[in-house]
Amino acid sequence: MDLLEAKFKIDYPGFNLDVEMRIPSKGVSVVFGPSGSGKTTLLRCLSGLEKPSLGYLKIDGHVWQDEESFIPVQDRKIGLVFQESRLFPHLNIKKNLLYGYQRTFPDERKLQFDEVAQVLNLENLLQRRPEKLSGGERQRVAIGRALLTSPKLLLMDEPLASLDMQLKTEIIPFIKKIEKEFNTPIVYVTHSMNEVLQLVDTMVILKAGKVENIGPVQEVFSDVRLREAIGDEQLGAVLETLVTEHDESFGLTKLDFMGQVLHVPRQHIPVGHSLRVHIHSKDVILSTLSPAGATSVLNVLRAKVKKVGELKPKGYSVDIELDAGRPILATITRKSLSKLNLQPGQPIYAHIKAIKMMHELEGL
Amino acid sequence: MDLLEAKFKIDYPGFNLDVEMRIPSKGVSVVFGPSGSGKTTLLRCLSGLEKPSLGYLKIDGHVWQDEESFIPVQDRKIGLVFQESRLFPHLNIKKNLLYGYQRTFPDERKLQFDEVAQVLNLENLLQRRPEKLSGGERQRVAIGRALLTSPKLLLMDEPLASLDMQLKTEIIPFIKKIEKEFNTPIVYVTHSMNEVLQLVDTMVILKAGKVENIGPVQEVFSDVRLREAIGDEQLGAVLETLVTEHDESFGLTKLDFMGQVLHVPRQHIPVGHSLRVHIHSKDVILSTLSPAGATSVLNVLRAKVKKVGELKPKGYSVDIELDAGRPILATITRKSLSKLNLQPGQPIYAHIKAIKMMHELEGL
Amino acid sequence: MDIPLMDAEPIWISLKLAGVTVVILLVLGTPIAWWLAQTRSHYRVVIESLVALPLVLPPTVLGFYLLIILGPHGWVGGPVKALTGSTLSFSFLGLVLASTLYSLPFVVQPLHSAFESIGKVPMETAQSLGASRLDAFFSVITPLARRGYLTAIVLGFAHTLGEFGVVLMVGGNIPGKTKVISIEIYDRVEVLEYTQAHILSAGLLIFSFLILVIVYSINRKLPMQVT
Amino acid sequence: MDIPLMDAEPIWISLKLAGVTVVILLVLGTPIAWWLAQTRSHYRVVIESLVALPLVLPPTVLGFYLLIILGPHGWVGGPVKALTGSTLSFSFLGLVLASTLYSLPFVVQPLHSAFESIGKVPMETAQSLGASRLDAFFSVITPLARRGYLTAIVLGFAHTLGEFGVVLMVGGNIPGKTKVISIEIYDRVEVLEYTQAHILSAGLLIFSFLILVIVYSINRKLPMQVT
Amino acid sequence: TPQIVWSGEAYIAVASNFLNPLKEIAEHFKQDTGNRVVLISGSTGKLYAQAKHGAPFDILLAADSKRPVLLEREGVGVIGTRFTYAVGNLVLWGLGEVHGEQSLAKLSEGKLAIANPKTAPYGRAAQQTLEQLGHWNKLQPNLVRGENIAQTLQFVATENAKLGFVAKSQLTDPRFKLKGNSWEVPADMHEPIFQQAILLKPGLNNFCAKQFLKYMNGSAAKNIIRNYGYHLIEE
Ligand SMILES: Nc1ncnc2c1ncn2[C@@H]1O[C@H](COP(=O)(O)OP(=O)(O)OP(=O)(O)O)[C@@H](O)[C@H]1O
Ligand SMILES: Nc1ncnc2c1ncn2[C@@H]1O[C@H](COP(=O)(O)OP(=O)(O)OP(=O)(O)O)[C@@H](O)[C@H]1O
Ligand SMILES: [Mg+2]
Ligand SMILES: [Mg+2]
Repeated sequence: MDLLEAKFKIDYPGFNLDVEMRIPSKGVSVVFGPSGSGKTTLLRCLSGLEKPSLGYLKIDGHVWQDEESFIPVQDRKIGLVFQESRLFPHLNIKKNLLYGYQRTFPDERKLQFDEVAQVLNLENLLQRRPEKLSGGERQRVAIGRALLTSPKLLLMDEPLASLDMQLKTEIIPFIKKIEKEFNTPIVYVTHSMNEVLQLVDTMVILKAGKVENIGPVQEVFSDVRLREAIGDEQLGAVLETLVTEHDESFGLTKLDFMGQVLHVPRQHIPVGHSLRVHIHSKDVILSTLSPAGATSVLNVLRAKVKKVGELKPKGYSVDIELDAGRPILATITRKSLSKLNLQPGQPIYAHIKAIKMMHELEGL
Repeated sequence: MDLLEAKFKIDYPGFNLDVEMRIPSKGVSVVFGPSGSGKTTLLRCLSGLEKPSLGYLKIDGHVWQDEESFIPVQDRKIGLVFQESRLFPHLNIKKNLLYGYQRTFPDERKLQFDEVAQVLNLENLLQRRPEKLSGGERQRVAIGRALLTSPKLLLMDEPLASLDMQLKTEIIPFIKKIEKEFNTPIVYVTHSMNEVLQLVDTMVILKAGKVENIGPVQEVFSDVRLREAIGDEQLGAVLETLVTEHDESFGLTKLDFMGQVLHVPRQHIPVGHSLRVHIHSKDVILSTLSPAGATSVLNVLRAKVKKVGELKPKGYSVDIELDAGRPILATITRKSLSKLNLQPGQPIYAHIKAIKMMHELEGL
Repeated sequence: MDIPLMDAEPIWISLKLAGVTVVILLVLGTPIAWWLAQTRSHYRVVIESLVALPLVLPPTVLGFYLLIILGPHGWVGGPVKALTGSTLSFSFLGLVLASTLYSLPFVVQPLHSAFESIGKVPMETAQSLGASRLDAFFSVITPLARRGYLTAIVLGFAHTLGEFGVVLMVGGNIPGKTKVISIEIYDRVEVLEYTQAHILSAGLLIFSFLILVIVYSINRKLPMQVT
Repeated sequence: MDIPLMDAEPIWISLKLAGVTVVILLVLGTPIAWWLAQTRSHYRVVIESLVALPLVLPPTVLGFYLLIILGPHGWVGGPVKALTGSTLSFSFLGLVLASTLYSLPFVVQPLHSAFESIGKVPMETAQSLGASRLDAFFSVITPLARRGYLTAIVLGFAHTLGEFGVVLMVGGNIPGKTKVISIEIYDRVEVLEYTQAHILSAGLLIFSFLILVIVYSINRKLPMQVT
Repeated sequence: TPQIVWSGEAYIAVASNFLNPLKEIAEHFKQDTGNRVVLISGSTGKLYAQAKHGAPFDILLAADSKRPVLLEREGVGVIGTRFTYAVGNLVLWGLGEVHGEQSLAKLSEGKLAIANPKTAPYGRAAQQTLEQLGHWNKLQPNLVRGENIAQTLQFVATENAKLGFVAKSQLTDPRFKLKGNSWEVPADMHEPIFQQAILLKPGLNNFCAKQFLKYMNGSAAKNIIRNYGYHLIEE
């Protein structure tokens, strides 16, 4: 039942959206894809702002839209953060924030004004007009305005694009909290790998108006076919781990990944919390030998070879798909490949040279 | 003479800009700072769109603005990319792009339409109206439109904020090329560390309307005082290196950093080109011993201790400023500190656990 | 020089007429203008053109046709008379009808262009925040169209105040009932009572000027407009 | 029924008058409206109010005052006569002047609100791309204010076409010179030549309707408006 | 509504040129009878159209005879109540010197204002006079037409026209002693300008209206009418 099923077909001159997708109607789903691939259009379809020639939308068993029926935007109880902030120029910030709030039944209001204003750092701006705000301030007001409608479905189109790191690290946990506490599914458009890794459960990858791939974030990041869509740099693995111990003397934190141990620089996360780590495929070195003491600083995972990628005529490297309980992608040189003589099913040690990004998944 | 000197004072209710700065009038200067710190306002002052109560601007010895004189916007020959795309709704994309181009004397035109349209991937959109573009497409048109004026000074306000990685990696080299080939100084606002590292020569750090720091990117990133402004994660070092060798068998590229050697995963950059690498302070481990064979996979730099940071009562870590020809910041645990007994001037080995980001500085 | 001992009735009737007409025009013009700004129907152009047509005829001639239509045997006046026993022509109600028709373009046109320049974004945004279209119209579109409303009210009011061709014809210039200030001034000029005409004109101008200054000053205080 | 053998002159004069007036009004109204939309001067409110005032007076009365001003001893007519030897009253030029004054609000008001709703962003953007303010005005502001210009032209043209109070007074109804179609129709009604009046009115209405339909259709073809 | 008109009050529609004398008459009428009349002025054409379309007028005092005749014929006017209450006198008037017919002959570039011959009786009379004198064609370029006799006068009063054919009643209006000089056009130069009155249907049962019509024929009224420069039919 916890399912969002959608099917939309739109024909613009020069662009066709033709999307069919089934994603969990919980957690954060990110819509990812190059500029002009139809992300905004898809969000508009989901919101009901766009009435496609062919459209179907069913959430948790309730049909929002099919050939016969169409729940209009204002009755969908969605929260929509547009790519541009779209504040109402005639209302001050406070009234902008309250616009949707006042149109929500009091017993459906889950968030309170003060909390939202505080988290988004808008408290000093409440009496100002939108025209007197900076770009990032406007964007935050737009986020707050949508959140204050206490939506059943939150659609966000690059909401944090023009915010600084500091604000992002304050707002992202808040969004995660909303998702968790109020069970609000979020469909989120972003180009930022950072945000993807911090927020996302499911990835929907769009390309030229079509769905290229849908899947849990852990699978998508080790899918060679998505090299282009996700970006060469980013592929590798996203691993969900558990903080098991802090080693103060070495300044290290020990993580448990499906029974195996990973070391990362000391994280300020309590033991027992989970941490999502991102490994780039180029930072994975393969070896048929178990790690010797000398290299113990490096992280090593036992895995199995799943598939050996094709050698490109001119390429220096080749992709190896591994299975370490979760999929991992390794990119090694031709030379290493010929030395190792890899076969599917063969056990192997994956030396992780560097863990690129780490993101806490559960609250402080 | 290659100097941009500016002094602006603006009083808004609730916000005061009070900036005085002298930066090189060549290369890329990034204006960095939290949302609402006055970046856009500063750019508007530089462009002449804002006429501050107190303003002074001198570029390469020419006064653009002081108490008596004021060169109006349209005569400053600037290229301005606004935070919002601000396309002209009544003109199609081609005419938008050509608006400034046609108002530039033919012999001052340095860029040609076709090249710009191609790099920005706008070729298929030329006949469309702005309203029918996606957010990222609009932003690209805005960039192109500003570039096509062949400006003497390019001011860009988060120009790549809503673009995907792929496009960014195509557009950034183009911007660099314009800066280099045509000697066009660029003042660039961004929140993206990525863009900073790829583009920037000089950093101007704003905070609440005042300049917190100005300096070459290599120095700024190792300045502990900027921890908050730049972001905890980012501090460490930015090193300019030279590609000296590719080691195909190990899939490594050798870099020369002021006579010392660094190894990074194989880069597709010709030997002789320079590469900027970014090291996070937490990835630097200090040791009084020279590297043993066992740890040869790690990069080690000889350095001197410059200053030992203060211990915070509850902190696990302490900042050590090093001098390896260029400043490097290391963050180590209290335990390590007490073991090492560091003194200013003392020689030390900095083990670089991971090089976070690498960016080519000179063309392919 | 003898100061004319005017009774205030024509002034009062004028103001009442202009006021009532503007209110009706706003109520009527708003949906028409909104429909014109929204629709993609092919009739749009036709309605748009029809709205402007009353302007083209000389007021007296328009009044003449209205007289026929509103009179006891007219399309409109006939049925009304049959139902209510009273005719529309030569009544205040008739004046209101006539002024409404004649001033319609002054209200519909500015509103139409205001609505059009607002575009569809604010409506979309309001709806996405849970506002019904009607709610959004009053909470977002109307305030954004403020300048258009101002133009509509000023043109509509001033024009109704100044108009007399239609009013004279349909209303019949009946003192205390349909004799408005513009006719009063006209009459004074007609019977060569220039002094009185000057005084009345000056009074009307000064009074209108003051009202306009107040209206525009208030408008100026309320800020708006954004990037 | 005898078809009136009309000479086409009054129609032609009307069209010429309306056309010339509208052109002058656009030329004159554009800077006024732009100034009103831009200035922060305290006089703004005063000018804004003054512009609307001609509407308030009954046309014939306005015409009467214009007759005084434009006459051989008037503020305007006097100097003109001294310079050129001819008076403004009873001339086509006089008609144009009078119509211009009377229709000024219909042009200034829509333009003013169009300019105001455009805001300062497009001008800033154009300037940042190297356009002078004048260049930017014509290449960016004017096209963006298209809808306002359309309203201004339609209201200004139609009103000048239909107006006859002022025109009659200032023009003196001279056939071939200042006799316009609206007076012609009015006269027919006055002398009970209803059939001819009907035909003329119908002709004027149909003609205007067609023009309007064409104008609006063209306008519709040109897209605009953006987020 | 028309029915509400109570006894002791009547609505009288009057051609603008006769409004001032009628005001005076009404004043006397009120003093003599205690009854009140409400005056509604306008151009004869307009008043005719309104009367025909249900205006609550009890009496029409037209500026010509054509419209009353029509109303009578169309059943809006009460048959047998029509009579000529005044005969208009045409004068040539100017602020400068006026030497009768010669002034017309000498008028070179100045304007000559007349009322619109098509719509106004005084205009037609002016045209007939000019034709009689043989100036009609010659003076075409000099002619400007007022919509009615009042506008014609305004053209001259504001010095936009040098001369104008106006009604004698306008010049002799005791309240506005207008400056300038005039030449009374001999009555044989044009058809007489009969201004006729008629009782209208709404006034059929209005005692006051009938009483007023009678009063118009009385000597008090006639004196006033004469004072304004009109002739009366008996003379
Ligand atoms: N017209 C104005 N009146 C009052 N305050 C203003 C006005 N314009 C901007 N501000 C304020 O000035 C501050 C700086 O604005 P600015 O747009 O320069 O910020 P910024 O650094 O560009 O931020 P961002 O990264 O969010 O775009 C903000 O706090 C903003 O609210
Ligand atoms: N009204 C329209 N008519 C024609 N084409 C349109 C229209 N609206 C959008 N498009 C095109 O549809 C494509 C998808 O647009 P969309 O806004 O969904 O892209 P996006 O994935 O959100 O891109 P971005 O990351 O740049 O915001 C774009 O190529 C755009 O040019
Ligand atoms: Mg988009
Ligand atoms: Mg900004």
